[in-house]
Amino acid sequence: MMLIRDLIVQGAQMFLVLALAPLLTGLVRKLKAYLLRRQGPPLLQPYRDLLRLLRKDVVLAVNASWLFRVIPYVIFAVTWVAAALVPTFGNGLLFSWSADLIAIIALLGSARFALALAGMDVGTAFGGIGSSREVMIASLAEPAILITVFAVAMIAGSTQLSTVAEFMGSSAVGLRVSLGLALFALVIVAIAENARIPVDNPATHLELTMVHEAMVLEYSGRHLALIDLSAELKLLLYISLIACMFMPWGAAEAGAGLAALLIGAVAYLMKLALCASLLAVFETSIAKMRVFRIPEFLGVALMLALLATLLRFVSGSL
Amino acid sequence: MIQAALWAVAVLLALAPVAIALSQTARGSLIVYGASLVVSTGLCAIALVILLDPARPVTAIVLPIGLPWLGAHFRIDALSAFFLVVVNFGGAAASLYALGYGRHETEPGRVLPFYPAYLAAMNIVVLADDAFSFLVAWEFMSLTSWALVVSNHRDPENLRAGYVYLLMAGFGTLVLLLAFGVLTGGSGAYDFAAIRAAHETPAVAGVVLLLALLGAGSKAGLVPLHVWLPLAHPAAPSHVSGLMSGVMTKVAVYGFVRIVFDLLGAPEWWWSMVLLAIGGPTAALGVLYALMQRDLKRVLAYSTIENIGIIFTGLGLALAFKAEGSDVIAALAFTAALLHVLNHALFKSLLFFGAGAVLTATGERDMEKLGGLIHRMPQTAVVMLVGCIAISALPPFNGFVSEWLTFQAILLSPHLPSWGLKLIIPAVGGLLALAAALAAACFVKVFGIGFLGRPRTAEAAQAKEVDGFSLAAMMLLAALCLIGGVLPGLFIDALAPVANAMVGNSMPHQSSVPWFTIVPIAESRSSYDGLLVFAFMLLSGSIASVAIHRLASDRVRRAPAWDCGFPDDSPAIQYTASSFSQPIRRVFGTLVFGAREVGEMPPPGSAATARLTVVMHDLIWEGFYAPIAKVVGFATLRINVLQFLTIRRYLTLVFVALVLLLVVLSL
Amino acid sequence: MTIDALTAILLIPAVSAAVLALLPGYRLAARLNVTAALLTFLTALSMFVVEPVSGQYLLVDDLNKVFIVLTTFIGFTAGVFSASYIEHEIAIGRLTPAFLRFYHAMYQALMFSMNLALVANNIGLMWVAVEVATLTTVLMVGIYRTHEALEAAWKYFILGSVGIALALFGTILVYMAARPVIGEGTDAMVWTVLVSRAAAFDPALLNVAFVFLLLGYGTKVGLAPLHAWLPDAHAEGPTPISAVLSGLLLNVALYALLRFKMLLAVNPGSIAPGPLMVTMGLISVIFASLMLYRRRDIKRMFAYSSIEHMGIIVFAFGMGGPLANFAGLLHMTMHSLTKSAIFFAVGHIAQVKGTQKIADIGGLTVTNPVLGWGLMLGVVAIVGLPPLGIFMSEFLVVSSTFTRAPVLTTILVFGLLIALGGLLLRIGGVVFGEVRGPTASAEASYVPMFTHLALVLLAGIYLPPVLVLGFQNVARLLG
Amino acid sequence: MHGLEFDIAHMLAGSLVLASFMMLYQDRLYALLNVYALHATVLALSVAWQAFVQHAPHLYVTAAIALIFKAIIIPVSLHRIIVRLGIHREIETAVGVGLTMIAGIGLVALSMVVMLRVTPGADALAREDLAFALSVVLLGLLIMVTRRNAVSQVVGFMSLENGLVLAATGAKGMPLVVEISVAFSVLIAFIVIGIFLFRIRERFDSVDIQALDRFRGERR
Repeated sequence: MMLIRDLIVQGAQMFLVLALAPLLTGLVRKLKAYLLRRQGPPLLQPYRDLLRLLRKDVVLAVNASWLFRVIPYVIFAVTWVAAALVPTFGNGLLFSWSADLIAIIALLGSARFALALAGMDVGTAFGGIGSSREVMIASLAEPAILITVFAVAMIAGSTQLSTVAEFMGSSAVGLRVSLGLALFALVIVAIAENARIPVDNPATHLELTMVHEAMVLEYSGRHLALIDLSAELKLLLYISLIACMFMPWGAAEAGAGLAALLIGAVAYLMKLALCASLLAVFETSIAKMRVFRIPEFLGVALMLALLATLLRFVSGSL
Repeated sequence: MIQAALWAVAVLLALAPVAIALSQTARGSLIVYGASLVVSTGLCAIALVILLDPARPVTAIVLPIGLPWLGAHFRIDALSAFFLVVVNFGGAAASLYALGYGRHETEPGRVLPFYPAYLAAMNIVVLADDAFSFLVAWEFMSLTSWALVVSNHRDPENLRAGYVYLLMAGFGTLVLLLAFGVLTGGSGAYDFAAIRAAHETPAVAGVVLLLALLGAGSKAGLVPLHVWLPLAHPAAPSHVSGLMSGVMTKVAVYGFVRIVFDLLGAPEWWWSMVLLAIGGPTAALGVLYALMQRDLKRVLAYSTIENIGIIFTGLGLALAFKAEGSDVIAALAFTAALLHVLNHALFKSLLFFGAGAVLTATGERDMEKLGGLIHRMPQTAVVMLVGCIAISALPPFNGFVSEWLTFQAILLSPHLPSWGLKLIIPAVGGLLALAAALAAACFVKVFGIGFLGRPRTAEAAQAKEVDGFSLAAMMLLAALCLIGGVLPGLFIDALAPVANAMVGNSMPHQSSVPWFTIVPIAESRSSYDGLLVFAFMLLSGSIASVAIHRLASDRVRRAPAWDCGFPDDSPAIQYTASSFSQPIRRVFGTLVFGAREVGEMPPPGSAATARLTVVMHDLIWEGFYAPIAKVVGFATLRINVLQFLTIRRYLTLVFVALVLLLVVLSL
Repeated sequence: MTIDALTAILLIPAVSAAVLALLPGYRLAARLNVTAALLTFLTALSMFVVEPVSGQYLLVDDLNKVFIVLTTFIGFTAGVFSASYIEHEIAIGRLTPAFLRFYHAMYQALMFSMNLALVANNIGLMWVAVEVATLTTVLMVGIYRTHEALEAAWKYFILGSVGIALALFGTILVYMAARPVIGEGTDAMVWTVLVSRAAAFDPALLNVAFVFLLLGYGTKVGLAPLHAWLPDAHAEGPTPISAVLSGLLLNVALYALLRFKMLLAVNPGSIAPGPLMVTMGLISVIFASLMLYRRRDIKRMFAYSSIEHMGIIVFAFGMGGPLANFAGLLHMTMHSLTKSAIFFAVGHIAQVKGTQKIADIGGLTVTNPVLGWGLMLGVVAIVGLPPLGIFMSEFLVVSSTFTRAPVLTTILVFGLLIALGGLLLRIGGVVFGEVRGPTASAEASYVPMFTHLALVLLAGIYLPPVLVLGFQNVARLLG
Repeated sequence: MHGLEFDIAHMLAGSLVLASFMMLYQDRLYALLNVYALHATVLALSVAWQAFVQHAPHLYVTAAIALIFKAIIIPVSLHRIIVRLGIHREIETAVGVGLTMIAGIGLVALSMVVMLRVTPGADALAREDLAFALSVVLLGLLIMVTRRNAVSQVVGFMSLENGLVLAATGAKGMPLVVEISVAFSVLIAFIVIGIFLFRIRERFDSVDIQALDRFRGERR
């Protein structure tokens, strides 16, 4: 009985993230449009795009290898699994113990690995640009987020997300410098990882500064749909990650009743909305930076994360 | 048991002279490698039996050879059993691979005799139970591998590589010799049992630690003692490169563990400081160097340095916790290190074999002359891909597991008492994270430039898939990489006796945890389940594909690449290895390599081509080794005058010596 | 009187020297030479079976037994080598049969004098023997009559004579020290008597004596800064003689030093000879290792490596103690075998390539695999890589002395490393790499070379107990 | 032995040292050879005296050798050689005479100090003798290293060897003295012949670096 309930919760979680991801993107776009005094695309536009792409033929470059065709599914699968393991509305996910925070980050890493390869498969100039920049960004972003995780995990005494979330939810935490730094670092990394302004411009399709788009340039049809969907999933994942670590309020405890779950869900939606609007404001208020300023941008995150960890090491209380 | 093992080693040794004769014949390589394959497999089996059955008493034996009054002591305990497995599994894989690869050997007479001897030497190092046999085998290992490095002696570069290699090896051995000199304290008691029994004062033990770190580190390739490694490993035939990188560096790790964890007794906290302070930078620097290379095998060699750094970091953590008394966590860190030893042996051998396959298929090691091999060599491409993901420490493969365990150990370290450790461990953690990310970048480059895209040369375009033996060896290794990532619990449990013997405790028994999950230590609430993650990935992936192909379209049209509307047929427009790593070079290069980009623009109006040259320095070589060489060169030049003196001057020397001695007497 | 082994090993060379001086045909002479050497060797071996009795003038004990057997053995193998070596020299007309008669006679005379020096029970007799040995080698070094050869011989002659003079003075001093205790006459120069009574000698006199002996015989050992004659003599003389010089003569001089060291070891008041020997040993090691780097002549290079190894041996004996002494003896034996083997190889190589210039020799393993790999093996052995014997002795030297004298041992290790670097640097291009020089195959007798190398290899893995016991006794004697 | 004998022996030994100093002072080859003859004669005398004092007739042989061979044959033949080589007017020292003298005095002092540490267990004569002998030896070496010319270096060597003989004969009842002195004479004969044979005038010193380069194939 308990097991079934948990299974349902877990399943709900999986499909919830899948369903919410495009909406989130749509929301961000809409908000940005409003901030720019534009009408903007309808909120559900991302779903429409996905469906359209899914229905279209795939146009493959002549010398694309089998890897090129497999990768979209890999990326999607990996990202989805990762997203499904991040607590959203409730903590006690059935399978949350199967992968901790480090593993989730590593899963995203695998996705990025695959995407970078895809960028190089066809052997075009743009693909190479994208991949090489992507790995450069990742080589700074990954350490930053890992160290952030260290800081958080050392406070919470575990890298297990649900445990962390519970701990953060409990009143034992209080306000901590290291947590603040960690949050800041995590936000920066999230922006970089999701190819948002100022690191990358999700709206562009032909720019010498593009990174993500350059890699997926050769994709079309269902493959492109999958990749877009996984990108949206990734954004959702990061936001829920921040949410469950730094604003754990309202999330349902493990094995909580239906009401609690509903409260959690509502709380979760509100968190998403909040983060989305913050993101939109941020993106509209800042300009895209040159590719080689990005390292400095991420370096800040790295430093902050390291500082947080050091503080944690040096004095248990801060 | 041990008798059997020694007999097997003896067979390997006996094979060497036989090989001299066989190397002339056509079937020679087949026989030699076949025999080595059989013997290594047997040894591996023996070691596995011993490792998996901790109840079995430790077997030792003394042969009447070696030092006369001492004899040659041999012993197989858990530690040596584990490393025997590593050595001989690597040996077996390499032999299997060489069954096919060896046929392309131009001068088999320079490879075949040394190959089995090399395998035997590595085995003896692990089996040896007294200082003398240990060092003999240790240096014999260097010697045989050196012979293999210079097997292609026509290339002066290889000769230079061999020279640097043998010199560094000699340095390492002499330093270890000093270490044992301290340990035995001038008494003739060289057997490990006696050394174990004698307890050194902290100061002496510290000296031994540093000496051991120098000696074993120079063989393992710790920065800044690594310079020989990227020269020597690529120079050897690829199956030997695999052995050197994948296995011999591990034998060096064994030597370090044997001396520091086993012979030296209780550690001091500052030991771990030293190890961490070296291990972390080694990891980061190694992979940075790797990123800057364009020679496939050299990339792999440098990445070996990175992994050695990770391993030594693990060992350093283990020492820290052991010194502080929390041996449960020490066991975690130690197991992480050993697991990484095994994993790295697997995927590094795999990658070197792959590089060898590419070499046979195209005759090229320079990645910028490759490309598109995934079309010409599909199977090799698959296994290479597995290797690349595994070494990048990404799930669901084995590299991630050991990295994950190391991180868990780091996360459990805040309560360590000493401030030095409090400050250094997070930094090291950051360096490891950086190394992991850069490794991913590095191997995206390896696979992306080498196997994806379009062929950059005719050789790459005409490449052929390699023979069955080579493929079999590589697939075996690839499969193990996957298993190690999906069912890590099995491997961790197998390591328990080793950890028990070395740090006095072991990780919780993983098989008893449901769903093949692994937990670092009982208290911590972190866990990772490779199996489930893998299952989920397969599940969701297949769900997606099936659903899409069923419900949406599954049609495919082939068309020329779009490339933003600027398609160009010339493969030259593709990103090259160096251009791929250019952004990272921009970020780290100036600091680590003093890299500069010098651009020469033609004057306005002239049609000359503008050229961009990148200047990079190996700061360690230029700052550390070149000066030494210069000093020696200067000294030799100055002192060489003594060859050209006149007889009178020589007499003056004698005279002065005489007078001096007399003065000394009369004082 | 009956001829026992002791007198036999003196008589055989002496007689055959006389015969060879008269024998015309060089082939026959070469054979006779080899036979005589073999006979001497066998007689020496027989000493292990029936111990000859030491007399007033001749003496045999564990110490010199080791040396005698080694000397006669290498004398024999070197004879075999020289037989095939001179064949070629005759063929290319570098030597004439007339010279060869002289050569063979001198060879046996050298054997005689060295054996005499080893078995002499009288410090005066020993001194005479060493002098004779020196003079004979001087004549043989100059045998090619080339400018360089004469040059080398002359240098050797002058420096050697000075060494002899100093050694004699030391000998006289020892006698002076002994006389008050033992009384006038021959007894005061007889080893057995000296050693038994040395405790009562005047230490100050002994000290001065040892200084002179160290410098005198040290010149023969080739310790820096007394080494000057050694490289040129090795480089310019016929290769068999280079082998004998490096393999034997240095040992004989060393033997003399050891004898006197034993003398001082007995006497409590005298300064321990250790420090002096250690210092000179270290100087030699460092100096010779550095000299290796800029050598152009392959034989001269190995001559310097001999200096280095003599330094190591003297260091070991200087440090003293059972382990170090054992190591010293072992190292001496191993070095003799290895170095002579190397010279055998080098001799044939120089004949094949027609030059001794390192720059003109290359890729031997391609053109002459046996010679090339043989030389490589020899070098691997001489730089102290396992599993060959020298590694064992170096292992013992370093590991047994490090705790006693960390700094000195570190310097020694440093020297070893430099030497390794130097030899490998020079030899790499000779054995591997591009083929340089003529590619004719050598008509050589590889037996001596590989016999030596096989012995060295064996010793590195397994030392026969009888040898070990002998060495250990000697090590105890040396204190 | 009583006072007079002692004094005479002492005086002879001392005068040998004096002779060495005179040699050290000479810078003309001719003069050098003459002084060497004197040196050898003094040696012969002192050896003879020792023979008489020690009642050791065999020492007379040594004395005879010293007188005939060293004091007459060698100098004469060397005279011939240098005339033949046309270097008899050569004026040469590598180091200035004054400096050499000072060094010589220092050496004598050194040998005194070294020998006087010897406990007078041995009879006084031996001790003094040894001191003188040692100084003669050292002075001989000094001559060898301060002279450029081959012949004068040989002379130095011979004076050194005279010191040895002095010591040997001073060592009461030392066996083999005669043999040794003979052996040495042979040695010296070799050297002289060598000089004569190879026309060595400057060879001792002429092996300059270029020559070595050329000869030894050690050219850089």
